[in-house]
Amino acid sequence: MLAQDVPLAWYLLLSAALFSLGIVGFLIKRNLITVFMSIELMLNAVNLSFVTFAHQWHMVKGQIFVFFVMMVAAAEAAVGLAIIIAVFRARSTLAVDRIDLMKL
Amino acid sequence: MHLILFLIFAGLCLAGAINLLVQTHPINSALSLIVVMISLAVLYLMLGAEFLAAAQIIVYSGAVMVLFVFVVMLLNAGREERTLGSKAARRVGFPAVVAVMAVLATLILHIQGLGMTTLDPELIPTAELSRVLFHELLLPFEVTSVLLLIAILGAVALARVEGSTVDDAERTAK
Amino acid sequence: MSFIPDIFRILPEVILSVTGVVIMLIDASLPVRTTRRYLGFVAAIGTLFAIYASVWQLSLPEGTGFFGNVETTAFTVFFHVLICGIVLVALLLTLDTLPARTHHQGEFYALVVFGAVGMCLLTSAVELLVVFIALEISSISTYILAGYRKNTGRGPEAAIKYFLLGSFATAFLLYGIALIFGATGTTQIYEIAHLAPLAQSPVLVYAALAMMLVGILFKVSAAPFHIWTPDVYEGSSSPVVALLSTGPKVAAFAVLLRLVYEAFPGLHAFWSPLLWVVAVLSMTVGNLAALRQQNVKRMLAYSSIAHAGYLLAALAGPANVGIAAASFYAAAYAAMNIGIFAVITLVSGYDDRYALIDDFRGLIYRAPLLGSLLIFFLISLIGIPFTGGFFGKFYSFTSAVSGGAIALAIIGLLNSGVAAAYYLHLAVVAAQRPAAGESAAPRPQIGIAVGAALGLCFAATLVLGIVPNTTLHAAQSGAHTLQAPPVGNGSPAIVPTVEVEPQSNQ
Amino acid sequence: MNDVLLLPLIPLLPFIGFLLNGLLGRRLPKLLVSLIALAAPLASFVLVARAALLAWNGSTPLPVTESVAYGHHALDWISVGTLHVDFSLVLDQLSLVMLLVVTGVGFLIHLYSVGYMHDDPGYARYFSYLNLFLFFMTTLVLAGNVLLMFVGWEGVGLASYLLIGFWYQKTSAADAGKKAFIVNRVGDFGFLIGIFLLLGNFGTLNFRDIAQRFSPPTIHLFSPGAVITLSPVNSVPSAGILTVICLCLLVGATGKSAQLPLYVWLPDAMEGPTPVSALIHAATMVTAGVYMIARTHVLFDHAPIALTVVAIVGAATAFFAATMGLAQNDIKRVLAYSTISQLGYMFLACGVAAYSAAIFHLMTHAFFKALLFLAAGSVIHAMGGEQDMRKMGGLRTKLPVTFWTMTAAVFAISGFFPFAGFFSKDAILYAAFLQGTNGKILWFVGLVTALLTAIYMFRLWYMTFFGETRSHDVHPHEPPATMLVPLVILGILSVCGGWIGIERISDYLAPATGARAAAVAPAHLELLLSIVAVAVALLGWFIAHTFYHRKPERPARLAAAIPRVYSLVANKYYIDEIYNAIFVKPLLALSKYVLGWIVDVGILGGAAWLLGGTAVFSGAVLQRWQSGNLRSYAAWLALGAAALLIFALLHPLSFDFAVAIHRARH
Amino acid sequence: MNQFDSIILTLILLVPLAGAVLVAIFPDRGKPPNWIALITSLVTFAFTLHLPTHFISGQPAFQFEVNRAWIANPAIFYHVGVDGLSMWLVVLTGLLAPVGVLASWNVIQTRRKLFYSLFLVQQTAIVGVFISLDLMLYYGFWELSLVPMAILIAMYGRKDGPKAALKFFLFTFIPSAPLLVAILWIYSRTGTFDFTTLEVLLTHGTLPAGTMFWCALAFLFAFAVKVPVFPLHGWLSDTYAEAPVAMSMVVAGKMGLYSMLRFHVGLFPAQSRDIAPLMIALAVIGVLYGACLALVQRNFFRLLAFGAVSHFSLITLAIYGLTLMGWTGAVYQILLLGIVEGAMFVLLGALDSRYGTAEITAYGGMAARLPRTATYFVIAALTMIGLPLLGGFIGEFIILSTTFTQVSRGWAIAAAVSVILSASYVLWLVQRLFYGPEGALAAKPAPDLRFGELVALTPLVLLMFVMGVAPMLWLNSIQSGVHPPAEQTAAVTLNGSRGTSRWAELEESFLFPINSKCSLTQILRPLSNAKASNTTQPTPREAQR
Repeated sequence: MLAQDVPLAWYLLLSAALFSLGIVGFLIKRNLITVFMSIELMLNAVNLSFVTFAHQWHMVKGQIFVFFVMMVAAAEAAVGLAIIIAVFRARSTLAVDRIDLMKL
Repeated sequence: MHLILFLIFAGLCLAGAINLLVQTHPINSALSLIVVMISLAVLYLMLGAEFLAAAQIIVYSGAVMVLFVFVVMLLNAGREERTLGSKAARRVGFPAVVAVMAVLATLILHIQGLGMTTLDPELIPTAELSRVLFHELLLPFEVTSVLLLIAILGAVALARVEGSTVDDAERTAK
Repeated sequence: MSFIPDIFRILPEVILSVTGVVIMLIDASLPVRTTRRYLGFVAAIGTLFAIYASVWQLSLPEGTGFFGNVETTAFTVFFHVLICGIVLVALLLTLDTLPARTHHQGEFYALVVFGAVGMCLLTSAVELLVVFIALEISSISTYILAGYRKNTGRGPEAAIKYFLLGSFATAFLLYGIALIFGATGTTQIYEIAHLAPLAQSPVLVYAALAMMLVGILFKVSAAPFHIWTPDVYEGSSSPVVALLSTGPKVAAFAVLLRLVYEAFPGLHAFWSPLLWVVAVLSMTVGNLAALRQQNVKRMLAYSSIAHAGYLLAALAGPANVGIAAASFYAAAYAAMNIGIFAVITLVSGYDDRYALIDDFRGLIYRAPLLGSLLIFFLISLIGIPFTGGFFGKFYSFTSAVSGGAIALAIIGLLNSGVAAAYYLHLAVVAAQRPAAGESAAPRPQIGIAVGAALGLCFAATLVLGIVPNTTLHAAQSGAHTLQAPPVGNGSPAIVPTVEVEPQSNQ
Repeated sequence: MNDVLLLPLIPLLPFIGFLLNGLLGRRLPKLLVSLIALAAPLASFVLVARAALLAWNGSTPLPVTESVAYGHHALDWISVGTLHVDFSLVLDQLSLVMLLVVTGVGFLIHLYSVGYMHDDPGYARYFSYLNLFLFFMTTLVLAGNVLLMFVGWEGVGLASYLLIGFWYQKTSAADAGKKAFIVNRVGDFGFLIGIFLLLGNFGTLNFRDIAQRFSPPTIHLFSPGAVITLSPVNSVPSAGILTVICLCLLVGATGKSAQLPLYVWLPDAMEGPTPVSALIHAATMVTAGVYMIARTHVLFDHAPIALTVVAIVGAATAFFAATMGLAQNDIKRVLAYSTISQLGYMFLACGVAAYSAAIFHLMTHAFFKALLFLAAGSVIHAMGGEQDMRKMGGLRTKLPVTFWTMTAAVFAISGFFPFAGFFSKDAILYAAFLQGTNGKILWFVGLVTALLTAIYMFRLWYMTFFGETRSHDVHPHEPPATMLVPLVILGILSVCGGWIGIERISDYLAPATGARAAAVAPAHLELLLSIVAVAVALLGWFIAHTFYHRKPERPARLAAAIPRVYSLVANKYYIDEIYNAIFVKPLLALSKYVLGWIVDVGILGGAAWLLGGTAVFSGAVLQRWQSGNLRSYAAWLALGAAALLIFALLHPLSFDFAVAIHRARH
Repeated sequence: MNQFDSIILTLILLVPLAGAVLVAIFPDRGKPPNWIALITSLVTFAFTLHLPTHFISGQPAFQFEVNRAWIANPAIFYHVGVDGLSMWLVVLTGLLAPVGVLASWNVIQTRRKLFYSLFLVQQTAIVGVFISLDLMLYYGFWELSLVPMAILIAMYGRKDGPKAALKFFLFTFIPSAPLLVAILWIYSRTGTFDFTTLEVLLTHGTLPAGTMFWCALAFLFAFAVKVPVFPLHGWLSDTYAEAPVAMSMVVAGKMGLYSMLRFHVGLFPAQSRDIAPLMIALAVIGVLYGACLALVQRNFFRLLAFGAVSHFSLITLAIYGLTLMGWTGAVYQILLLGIVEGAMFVLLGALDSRYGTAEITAYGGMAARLPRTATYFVIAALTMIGLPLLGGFIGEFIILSTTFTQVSRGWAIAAAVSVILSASYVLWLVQRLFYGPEGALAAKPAPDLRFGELVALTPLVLLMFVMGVAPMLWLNSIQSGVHPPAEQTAAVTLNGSRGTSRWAELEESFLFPINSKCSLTQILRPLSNAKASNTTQPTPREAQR
């Protein structure tokens, strides 16, 4: 009754939307951790398009790429959170807008 | 069927993402991010990447997000304070985002020869995946170990408490 | 052709990784209180071996390894040697300047070495996946190093800014890779080079390149993606800045060259005007913003932005000339920049107690040798003849002019005139007689290792300024190994520069 | 080949004297200094005399050209492209007469100076300067080309600068020296332009070659200097050009010979030692202008307009200077103005093409004016440096020798028969009279001037030597012999110096200055004119007698009667002030305020500052970019990315291509 | 050409460098640096004297030439050589070096080591500028010469030294950016930096005229700032006022003027012909402007600066008259000014170092206290105002007369006014310093010229005399040097003499008409035609006769 299949473009559009939302998150979130989360969101968006293209080309490489991105994301998460902790220790705040000791 | 699934989970993704933005408490944001990831996992499955779907659940939702939540708890980060702001972010950033989105959308709509997904996609067997991973892409795989090693090193070096913390008064004075 | 074990293709990286692991093991096995300073020597020795190995790689026939993931060519060797040299000098620099009480000294050296692995791999990777991972390695290690001064508020701030913005840019890079994968179905540079022109939807290719450029230009801190640079440089300790203002930058430039000249030569009409604008922006923004800086490190941060611009000017030229000029400039820039940061490290101390320009007043009276070196490196940064900086600029703008971008050359050189203002201001201040009542900063002590570092930088800058032949020749032979775009997009005036062998004139 | 006259030695000997005294003078004993100083001019005088004799007995026919030579070929001074100048020296009748005067009078004044400057600390310096002057003066006279003459020309200016400012601690003296040099420079500027014009039109600077241009080309022979004529004109340039050239030269002459309008430096020049005034500012240097005109008479002869101008300048100067001389009280200044006016006579003579008369007057004037200065010098010497005539008086008995010699000089300058001045002045007036109606006017002016001359000279005479002594604190006494001998000799010369007569002189000078226009006048006319002249002189004497001897109070009354006129005259018509207000002050103001402040600091400096300012300002603006806020940074990054993406999308190759394919598909 | 001839220039180039290194490695206490510097500079001077003694006069080609590959690519050669144009400038540089050392003998008390080593490096750079025949090599030395200068001004200058140093550096460094671009462009089109090759290529070459125009302009701009020509002189007075005298005597003038003659007029005959009217106008303006400002300066170094502007502008006028004689006079005048300015700076520096002020008003009546200083100064002053039999007259006369007879009477007359002005400011300076009643400073006891200063000054003063009496010693070889550019200028003129007509208008605009039956322009009309025909072909042949 209804078309069974979905154009891949929709997936891509979805990933683009998620990516943009990630950027927006970076722009509007006031907490270091949430800002970092929005970066993760962007990475996920990219992953989605990878998978989509992998499906499009019937190529494993795309999926493996996603796999690597996940690993990198994990590593980044570890380091990033460590840095955030260090910042919190030094400045005892997580507010992005307060992290502006250095300017001009 | 497929279409419905897609719509549901795409909607979940977007909803989660938007929720991530509007929530002021980090915990809520984190949870909504988890929602996004899980629904992404479903979408992966629909695109015939079952291994990735699993990995997504395990690595992301399982490990990374837990880490996030853990840190949030550790630093018991409260609600965001909306006092200070950045004009540039609003005046420059949002137009930029809109532009990026618009450009991406247009070019996606102009991609030639994008196929369709069918409900019964020929799944790429994980064996095949692992063959490529450990044969052609062996080097990246090995190199990743260095990456993880660095991550560990850095995490240790940065997160561990150090001795005296000099107050920034006279630093900032300079 | 005889079979070559793939391991040889990544020998320097292997050596460096092993060194890093060894350092970690020793570090772990050493008792808590003992100094970790000697690990630095271990690291330095490892780097030396890496340099040797990469030079040795010249004896290998050029080609790829690991199923077309990495390659060894004159190009990669050039950058390997350059990066390892940078790391070596940076290590020597840290050996004396890193305070003994620094925690995690062992990890520090390990991180530097692992970072070196990333950078080296970055230059030799011909598979975007490897590029991505290598980029992450070098970035993450530098993120951490930037935040290493945890006790000050600025270290972590620099780290977090660098980290978040860096990941942000990386996301763009990644998206770009995704798009190119979508356009061509591959992420291997050579395949991209072949398939990109045949892509069904070229718009995808263009967008992909644009996205990737965002990531790369961020790493080379070119305007308008430079904005993180001053804060990070100010926040991190000077020896680290010496490293991260040169190492990752150079590696990123190598990637940039690879991308534009090897992967997307067909898009010359797209990226060359793009990079033209970026170059002009970087020079102008960097130099003008540096004019009013009081903090020396911030000033040099801006100046490094400007130098990125000078380097990008080289890409306005035809392929061979451009690549050679860019490579040479990278070398010259690295030499003088590390040198000057070494001086600054000694003068302003690990924790930047004396980082303001006024703190340099009368330096040449306080420490004649150091002062003279400072002035020398500044002169080289200005681009006065018979220093590396001059020939760097000279080749870069020669390439631009022979590419027909005369306006770019003029803008660039006028910029170097503006730059002269602040460089010279610092030099003049250093040459001034210190005011009577003023309590000048303490007299800096030059240790052996730092002395060696300074000596190396000085020698390198001078040699590049007086007998640039060998380096230039290396850069040119490297340039040949990158696939050049079909002739005709440059101006017909490529006549003189490249094809001449150094012996041809004697 | 006739025997060598050793012309180069004539200048060189004084130069050697200059070097010796200048370098070693401070260490040498005074006697030796005097010997060197005297030997130099004496030796060159002897050489000149010898040359004169050789020329007289015809063993060496004039003109003789000798050049500073190395081996056998003359040394070039400058030889660039088309410009060739050598050191050739020419001795002809004109230069011979001039040399006799210069070296002769020069020697006497040296002699006089030995006594006059005896106690001065700068004794050696003084004599070295004096010798230097002689060197340049003789060079000027002997020069065979214009440029070499210019050398002497500037050189004597230098010497006079040094000697006027000899007592440099006196600000007035230093100022006077500077003024003299700069005013002369104004003249030299004209001279220089004249030289350029000569070079451009004749292609050579040799007097002889220039002269040959005007003579028929049959006897046309090239001198080494003139092989190449750069300018295409091989004929005589047009009268217009000649006029311009002559006017330029005239500017130079007025500067050096203190004629209107450039005479202002000469009165101030009296700040120098009196013998200097006598030698440089009366006898020799100031006559250089006359000499130059006579030397280049060929040009003037072909430029009647210029000649007229010369005559007018001369007459005007003579008259004005004389009037100014009337009201001066400084004895030397009176003499200075009389010098100017006498020089005016000479110019007048040149202006009526009576060059020989001019030279004749030059000679006699050299005698009596030098004498007047020296006598005045001995008076001043006697009065202990007092120069104001109102404080003198009754010196007749105390300084007999001075008095009598002075008397001779006064009579000579006033033109009494048979004193020297009579003949020369008479010749000039006569020559002027013959020049048609204009000439009559000139003659009348000259006559009036003669009257005035007589008046102020006798005024000086009376005020100085007659009446009762007005200052009793000083005890005047005759100067030493070294000063008296020159007085006497010059006295004799100024009595009988004129007896040679104009005819002989002009006949002798004819080859050098051109034959004088034969006087087509009845014989009695000349006699008549001379009687008139003498009568005028007598009238002048009478007036002076009545005013300054019989009724000394009358001048004051007269002055009170016509205060305006008197103050005008007494203040020299305010010429100095006017020049100051017209030239000096505006120039300085312009330089300081307009050029210095507005242009240099304001506009140019401002422009540079503006450039730098904009750079720094834009730098400040760009710094604001670094707000330090992470989110703003991200925003900028996003913007950059958006820009790149848009560029990628809008790039013609990408989008249109895509569209094209799209169409192809459907 | 024997062996020594082939290395002599290299020696002249390297000996000071070696001396610099030697100074640098010696300890910095006592006088050793002074002595090493003095000996080095004297040795160098001795070497430079080898040039004129072995110079083959009347031969237009370059001599003592060395041409070795230096950098493979771009093909930069170590190509050095001198002709009559540059030889004497090299000798002059050699002569001024010991003078500079002696002048700063007692003035520089601290950090002698750095001072003298930089001083010697500076000398190398200047010599390099004069002898380089490879554009890049030349540019290298040109830039290099800025640095020691700037540092020395900053470190050893008077109180505002740093500011002046910055100003000097920026003023002279920024214009060299277009210069480099122009050089690069030429290289990208011709593939060579070699002067002798480019001379031919650019003169008869087929490069696009438009770009050539811009290149020529870039060259000219850089040189004009360095001279400095009228509107660009902003840096000079500050530099003179602040710099140590040893630097001031070499900073301005000769490098820029030489470069103009060799690299602007020499490489771009057509373009320089086109721009000549403008340059002539600027030069004359500069002559008068500088003289006027010199009149009203209070600081004698600044006075000297504006005087220098005036004199250098006169030389510029001669250069852009584009006549052989003018160039000869120009080079001669460059030499002489080098000597005179040197002497002036030594003397004024001596005053400044003794009494600690450069304010003219503070002085007065010094002649009694310092007779030697006064004597030397007066001689130098008289040379400066161009008194005959002193060197200054020759150059001035040649320049002015050539300009008058062959280029433009109007501008020549205007320029000749400087004869009056220069006399005014120089003599006024002399008077205010040395004559009149003793000023406040005269009371302060100070020694007259020391032995070293006398040793430095006497040769200069003697040279002033010799150059005034026997100029042919120099002029012959100089004339043989100015030929090459002349030939090309002539060649270009034959193609189409653009310049002359402009000159005609120019002087029409300048010559003042006299309201009488004979207006001056009418009078001089025949002359102007004659002049036109002269300017168009100053061929070497005609000049050699």
